[in-house]
Amino acid sequence: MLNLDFKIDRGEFSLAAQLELPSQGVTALFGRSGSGKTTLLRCIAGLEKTAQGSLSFDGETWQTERFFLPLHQRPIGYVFQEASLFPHLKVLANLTYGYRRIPKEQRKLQPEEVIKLLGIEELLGRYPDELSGGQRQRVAIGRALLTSPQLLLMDEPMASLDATSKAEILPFLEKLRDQLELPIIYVSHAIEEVTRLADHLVLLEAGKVIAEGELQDLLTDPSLPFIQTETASTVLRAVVKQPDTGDGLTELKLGNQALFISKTSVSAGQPVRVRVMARDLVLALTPPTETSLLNCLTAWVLDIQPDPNPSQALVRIEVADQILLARVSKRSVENLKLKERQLVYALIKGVALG
Amino acid sequence: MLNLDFKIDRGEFSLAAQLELPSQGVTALFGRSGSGKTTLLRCIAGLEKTAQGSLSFDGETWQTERFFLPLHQRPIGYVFQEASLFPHLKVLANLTYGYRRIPKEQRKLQPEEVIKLLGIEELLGRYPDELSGGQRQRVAIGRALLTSPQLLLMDEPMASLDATSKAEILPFLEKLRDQLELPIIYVSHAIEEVTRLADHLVLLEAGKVIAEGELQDLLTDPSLPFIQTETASTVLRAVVKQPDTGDGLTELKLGNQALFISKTSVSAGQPVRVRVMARDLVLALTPPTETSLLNCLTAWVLDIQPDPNPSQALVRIEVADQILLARVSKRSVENLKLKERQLVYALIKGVALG
Amino acid sequence: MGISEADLIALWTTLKLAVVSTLALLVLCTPLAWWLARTRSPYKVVVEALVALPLVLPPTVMGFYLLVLLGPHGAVGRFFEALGLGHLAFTFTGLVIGSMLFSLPFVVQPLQNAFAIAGGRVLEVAATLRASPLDRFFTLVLPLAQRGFLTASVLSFAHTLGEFGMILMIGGNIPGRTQVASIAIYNHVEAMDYSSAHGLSLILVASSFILLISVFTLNRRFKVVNLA
Amino acid sequence: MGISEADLIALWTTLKLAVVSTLALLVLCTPLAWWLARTRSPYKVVVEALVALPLVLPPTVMGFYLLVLLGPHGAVGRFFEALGLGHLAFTFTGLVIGSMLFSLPFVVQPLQNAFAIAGGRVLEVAATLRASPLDRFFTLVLPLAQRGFLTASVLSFAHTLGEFGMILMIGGNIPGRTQVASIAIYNHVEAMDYSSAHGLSLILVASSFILLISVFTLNRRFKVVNLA
Amino acid sequence: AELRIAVAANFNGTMQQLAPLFEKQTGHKLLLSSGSSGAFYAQIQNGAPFDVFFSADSKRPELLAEQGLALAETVFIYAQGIPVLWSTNSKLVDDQGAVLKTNKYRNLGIAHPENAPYGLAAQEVLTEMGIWDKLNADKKIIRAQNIGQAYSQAASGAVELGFVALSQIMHPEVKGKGSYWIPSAASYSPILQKAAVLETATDKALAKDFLAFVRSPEAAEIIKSVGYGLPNN
Ligand SMILES: Nc1ncnc2c1ncn2[C@@H]1O[C@H](COP(=O)(O)OP(=O)(O)OP(=O)(O)O)[C@@H](O)[C@H]1O
Ligand SMILES: Nc1ncnc2c1ncn2[C@@H]1O[C@H](COP(=O)(O)OP(=O)(O)OP(=O)(O)O)[C@@H](O)[C@H]1O
Ligand code: MOO
Ligand SMILES: [Mg+2]
Ligand SMILES: [Mg+2]
Repeated sequence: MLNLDFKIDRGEFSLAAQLELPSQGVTALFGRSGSGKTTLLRCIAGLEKTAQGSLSFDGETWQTERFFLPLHQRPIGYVFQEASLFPHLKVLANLTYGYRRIPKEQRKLQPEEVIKLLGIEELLGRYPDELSGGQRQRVAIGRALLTSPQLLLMDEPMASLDATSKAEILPFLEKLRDQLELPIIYVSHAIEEVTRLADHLVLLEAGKVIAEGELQDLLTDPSLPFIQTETASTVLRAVVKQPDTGDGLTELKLGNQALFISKTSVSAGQPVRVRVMARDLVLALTPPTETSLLNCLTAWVLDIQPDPNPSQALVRIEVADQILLARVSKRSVENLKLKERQLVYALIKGVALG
Repeated sequence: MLNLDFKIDRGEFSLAAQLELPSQGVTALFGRSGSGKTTLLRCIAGLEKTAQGSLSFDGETWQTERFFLPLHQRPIGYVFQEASLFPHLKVLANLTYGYRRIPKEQRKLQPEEVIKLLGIEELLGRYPDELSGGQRQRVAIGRALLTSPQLLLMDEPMASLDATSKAEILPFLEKLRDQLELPIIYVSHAIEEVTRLADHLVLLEAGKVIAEGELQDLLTDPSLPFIQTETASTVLRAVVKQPDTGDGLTELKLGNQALFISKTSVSAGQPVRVRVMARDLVLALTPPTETSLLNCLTAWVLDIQPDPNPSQALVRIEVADQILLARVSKRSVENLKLKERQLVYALIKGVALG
Repeated sequence: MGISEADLIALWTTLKLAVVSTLALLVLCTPLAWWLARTRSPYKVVVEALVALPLVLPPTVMGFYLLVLLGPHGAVGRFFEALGLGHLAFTFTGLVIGSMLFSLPFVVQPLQNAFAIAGGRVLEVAATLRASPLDRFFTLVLPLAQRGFLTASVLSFAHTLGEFGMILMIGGNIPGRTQVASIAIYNHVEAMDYSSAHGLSLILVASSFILLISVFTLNRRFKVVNLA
Repeated sequence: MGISEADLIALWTTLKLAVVSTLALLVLCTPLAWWLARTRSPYKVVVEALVALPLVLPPTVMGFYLLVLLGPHGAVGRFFEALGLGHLAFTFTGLVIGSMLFSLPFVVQPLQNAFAIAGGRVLEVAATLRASPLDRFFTLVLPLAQRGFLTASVLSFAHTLGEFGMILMIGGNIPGRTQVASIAIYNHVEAMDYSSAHGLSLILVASSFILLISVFTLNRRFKVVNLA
Repeated sequence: AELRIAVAANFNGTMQQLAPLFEKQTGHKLLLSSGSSGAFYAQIQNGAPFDVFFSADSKRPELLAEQGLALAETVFIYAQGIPVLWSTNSKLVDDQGAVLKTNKYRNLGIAHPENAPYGLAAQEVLTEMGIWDKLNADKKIIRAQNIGQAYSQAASGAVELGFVALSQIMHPEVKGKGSYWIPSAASYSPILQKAAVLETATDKALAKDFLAFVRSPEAAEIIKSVGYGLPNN
């Protein structure tokens, strides 16, 4: 459990955050530019000298009115919004700076694996000013990971990374989260990253926490802005039924319905999360035939929410006690005469999950 | 027309690019981290002192073996990968630094409108080190725009911006592109930004141009990596038939078929581009009924490409002489017995276009 | 005994000398320091070493060599005589030249360090914003190198105030022309007029102290720019 | 006439003095400069001004005041006598103290400037990487402030080589103990033994030149870090 | 007119007493520059704008005359320096100088023998007493650049015993303080301070007038009263 209560007053901007965050899984800090995400993360690390407040992590007190655990004694890893490499050290020395400073028995990650994962083998002998933007950021991520932290703070670590690099690093972070049970606090405005990684979400606006809770709940909460965005989506919890059905598909169990995804490397019985974007859902009154739509779930309409786009509507439906969002055109709502409590078929392209 | 031919040798990395880029619309430089995007952009600006080669823009020579037009005389605007604001100047002075250096009659943009658009009214009196990451980047964008450049070079200008800020700035860039006929060279690894903005695409890999051409052609080229990514998509050119059909939808004409999108503020007869993600396409052998799928286009299967995901396949289909990609599961390919030259119905959720 | 009129004149000459040579040094050393901060020439180290050299000779000895150079038999002195300006030994101009030579490293080195840092990316940005090299220099390099200029000015100014051996040698201690406060104090000490010596020292130290405090206080009011 | 054995001893004493006082200054001024670079105390400007003050008095006069202070009647002298160490006038230790006082600003100011820049973000990063404040200082601040240290060392070293008036006064020109090269050269000039003066000057200048070139060349081999 | 005079530092105080008298008598103005004789010598060789040179020794004016930079016929002894052994401690120096042979002092200050005549005289006195080599071996000798500095060091008390000029301890501020001993004139070569009109003098007649004034009984009286000797020449 991470208990924090911070106040900062900078005149035009003031931050006030009181939070109890789970000390496992990924907590995403989400909010617009200037909403105070970086500031809050810095408070947790102990970097904001002017912050008033208190902080404890897993029962250990890090900060109170009178006490302040020095930064370098906090078992954190921090990836800064700007890479901020040490300009006078080569990449390898940058990577191992923190690694060399922790006791051998605490080193859960080794330089070799991190270097390989980040694809920076060829850069080890270079100075930071001889790197591209994305290369610098990968080194900064590696540097923080190599301190084998007990709490990882990441401030938009992927912002300057291409899709391929992201796709390589994200699973690694998931692995850290799950296998090392490393809690991560993750600042991002890429909702895909958030929905993929985060379990818990904190929504900031102008220095205030306007919502906080389970990712699933917040994503589908009609009073929050998430459902209003183009990327509105939900996360479903399911269990693996058959890892490989022969043609590369994996069969999941959602309540008593089947769901096919293409995810591999899972084992039977394993709980998984699948992300469904609101716009990837098709609603039908009768189960269609002869289409490439693999998944057809039975669902009930919960309610119909307005959409920022006047031609659209957001239909909240319930499948196996979980909420899904479907963005459909108003014309379709009319055509299908959708209304609350009605039975519908939710058609999801298998490939849209992941 | 922007003619360039550059060579740089840095030992481990060398760049060789010979390109003829259109001097209108947006050209995206795309490639993995470290592929040389920033380097190429710096060559065009005249920032790479070691670059051998030549450059001319709209018939004006900027660089040859013997000649080098000094940077400050090139009518460019450059948004750097890192915001790089002047640390000793407040935001307003940063914004107007370039503005004050161009003749009055060349000032096509005014500080007020740019400030308003970027939402930085409240920051004008601050120093750069009192800004958040995204705020700094917005100021950097404004600063470059305010030189009213004839060529805008942008190096991942949106990387640290949240979706809302992006959604505000992108239409403005589109307006600049179209109304001021300002050519833009845009580095990005966010494919959505590229597909939305770019007309022309240059694909870099390890310092070499591996493909170059119209966005549409490259996105669907089976020999290029685009179709292999999760976000594989195509761009369709269509013409507006009826801007508002009454319920907020716009009817487009694609060849002789109709396509409904929710885009507003277009006028009849206007050519528009719609982006269709491969995974948003559903293929059917018979037109479905009673679903929320508004668009059903008649199409022919061109060929079936392998997908990086073994459970999936990429089906290239042709609609009104344009190519569309559909990502479907192999199981569906089998179920539907898809093969080349076959007639299919391409179902697109209206909301997936934009 | 207090402060005589001659002492006041010496103070005034000192002030003039310190101001003139510091300003002249700042102007002349700025391009030199800029060059040193940017160049990759192999001669850079030679120039860097040369700049520091005037320091290693005792001021009087340096003064002696300068005297020979600037005097009627020296190359520089003959050159100026040929111009009809007279040789430079025992003139205020000669003093300025001597002081400048002697404070050269105190100006070049801090400026060079400041320039080495105040360059880089922001200059590139400014170039893309239509700023010519000179424009960039004045609007970016100078303000960003501000602390370097402050240090250079303070060191050069203070050093000139106290400089003595060289000034005595090439100046000749001529009242009202080349007699400066440091020499006047020295003379008082030699003449065992300790009260005058103390008095003049006090004036020099106190006024320098006030001046330095003002300069440093003023400097605090500027934005502290941390480039790291 | 060439170089006598006494001259060589004087050269050796000079070298020792310059090295010892430069090293001592670097050690002592590092915390002071660090404090000055970081503090927001209102006394900062006072300390800054005080640091520069030793420069404004003529060396001989400064030397005289120091002599009084370090001698048997002075506060410092009495203190050391009470410790049974004897007063410090005319000892090598006294010389070192005098030289240090006189080169103080040349060390503090460049270091302060370097520290002002070598701080900020990278220190925060290092703290999150488990580096203690001292660790950060040695692994980041020192290497990043490298040019500041170079400048401080060069200025202090060269200035001590040439320093003269103060050394003469508090050193007493005792051959083998406090007679340094600058005084020896000066004596040769005064004694009209110009050839010895030229010879010794040449040795001093040439060896300093070689030393400086080596130092600057060595410095070039380090990574030039541009923090902007 | 204005007469520019370079005067050896040790005589500067005396000159400041003489100057107003001359100025009052003739209406001319004197511009006094004080400094070390060695520096003046080098400066005069390099075109220093002085009319008259009062050196602390005899060698330099004579050399200048030989080189044609001073008027040979004007070279004359204007004062004879008298070295004294002095201490600020009123009990230390006895009237025989016997203290020099004891171990009662830690150091002994002198002017530099090679370039200050007072220093040479001190060396001669000590050699005559047979203790020069021993004092050097013991590193007890503190060498000042010139007699002025020798005095400063002794006056500060850091130098316990010092050979200074009689003229210095006759100074009104100092007179009667401490203890001193005047060595016999036979034990050292006389310190003859010579002056000369320089070749570069703009008004040689005026310069000569001034030298004549310095020779006048009135001036001689003052010179003697401040602690110099005056041989008949
Ligand atoms: N040193 C400072 N002085 C004054 N205001 C500051 C300072 N640093 C940040 N701010 C302001 O505090 C607010 C919060 O900043 P913060 O960096 O936490 O935002 P953020 O949510 O991380 O934004 P972004 O996504 O753009 O990085 C912003 O409005 C910013 O302008
Ligand atoms: N100063 C330099 N010295 C040596 N190599 C360099 C230097 N600057 C960049 N490089 C290398 O050149 C290659 C191209 O760099 P560039 O910055 O153009 O990449 P990029 O495509 O912009 O990458 P990113 O998306 O990460 O910003 C990289 O491999 C980088 O390591
Ligand atoms: O010139 Mo001096 O006055 O004692 O040597
Ligand atoms: Mg931030
Ligand atoms: Mg780049």
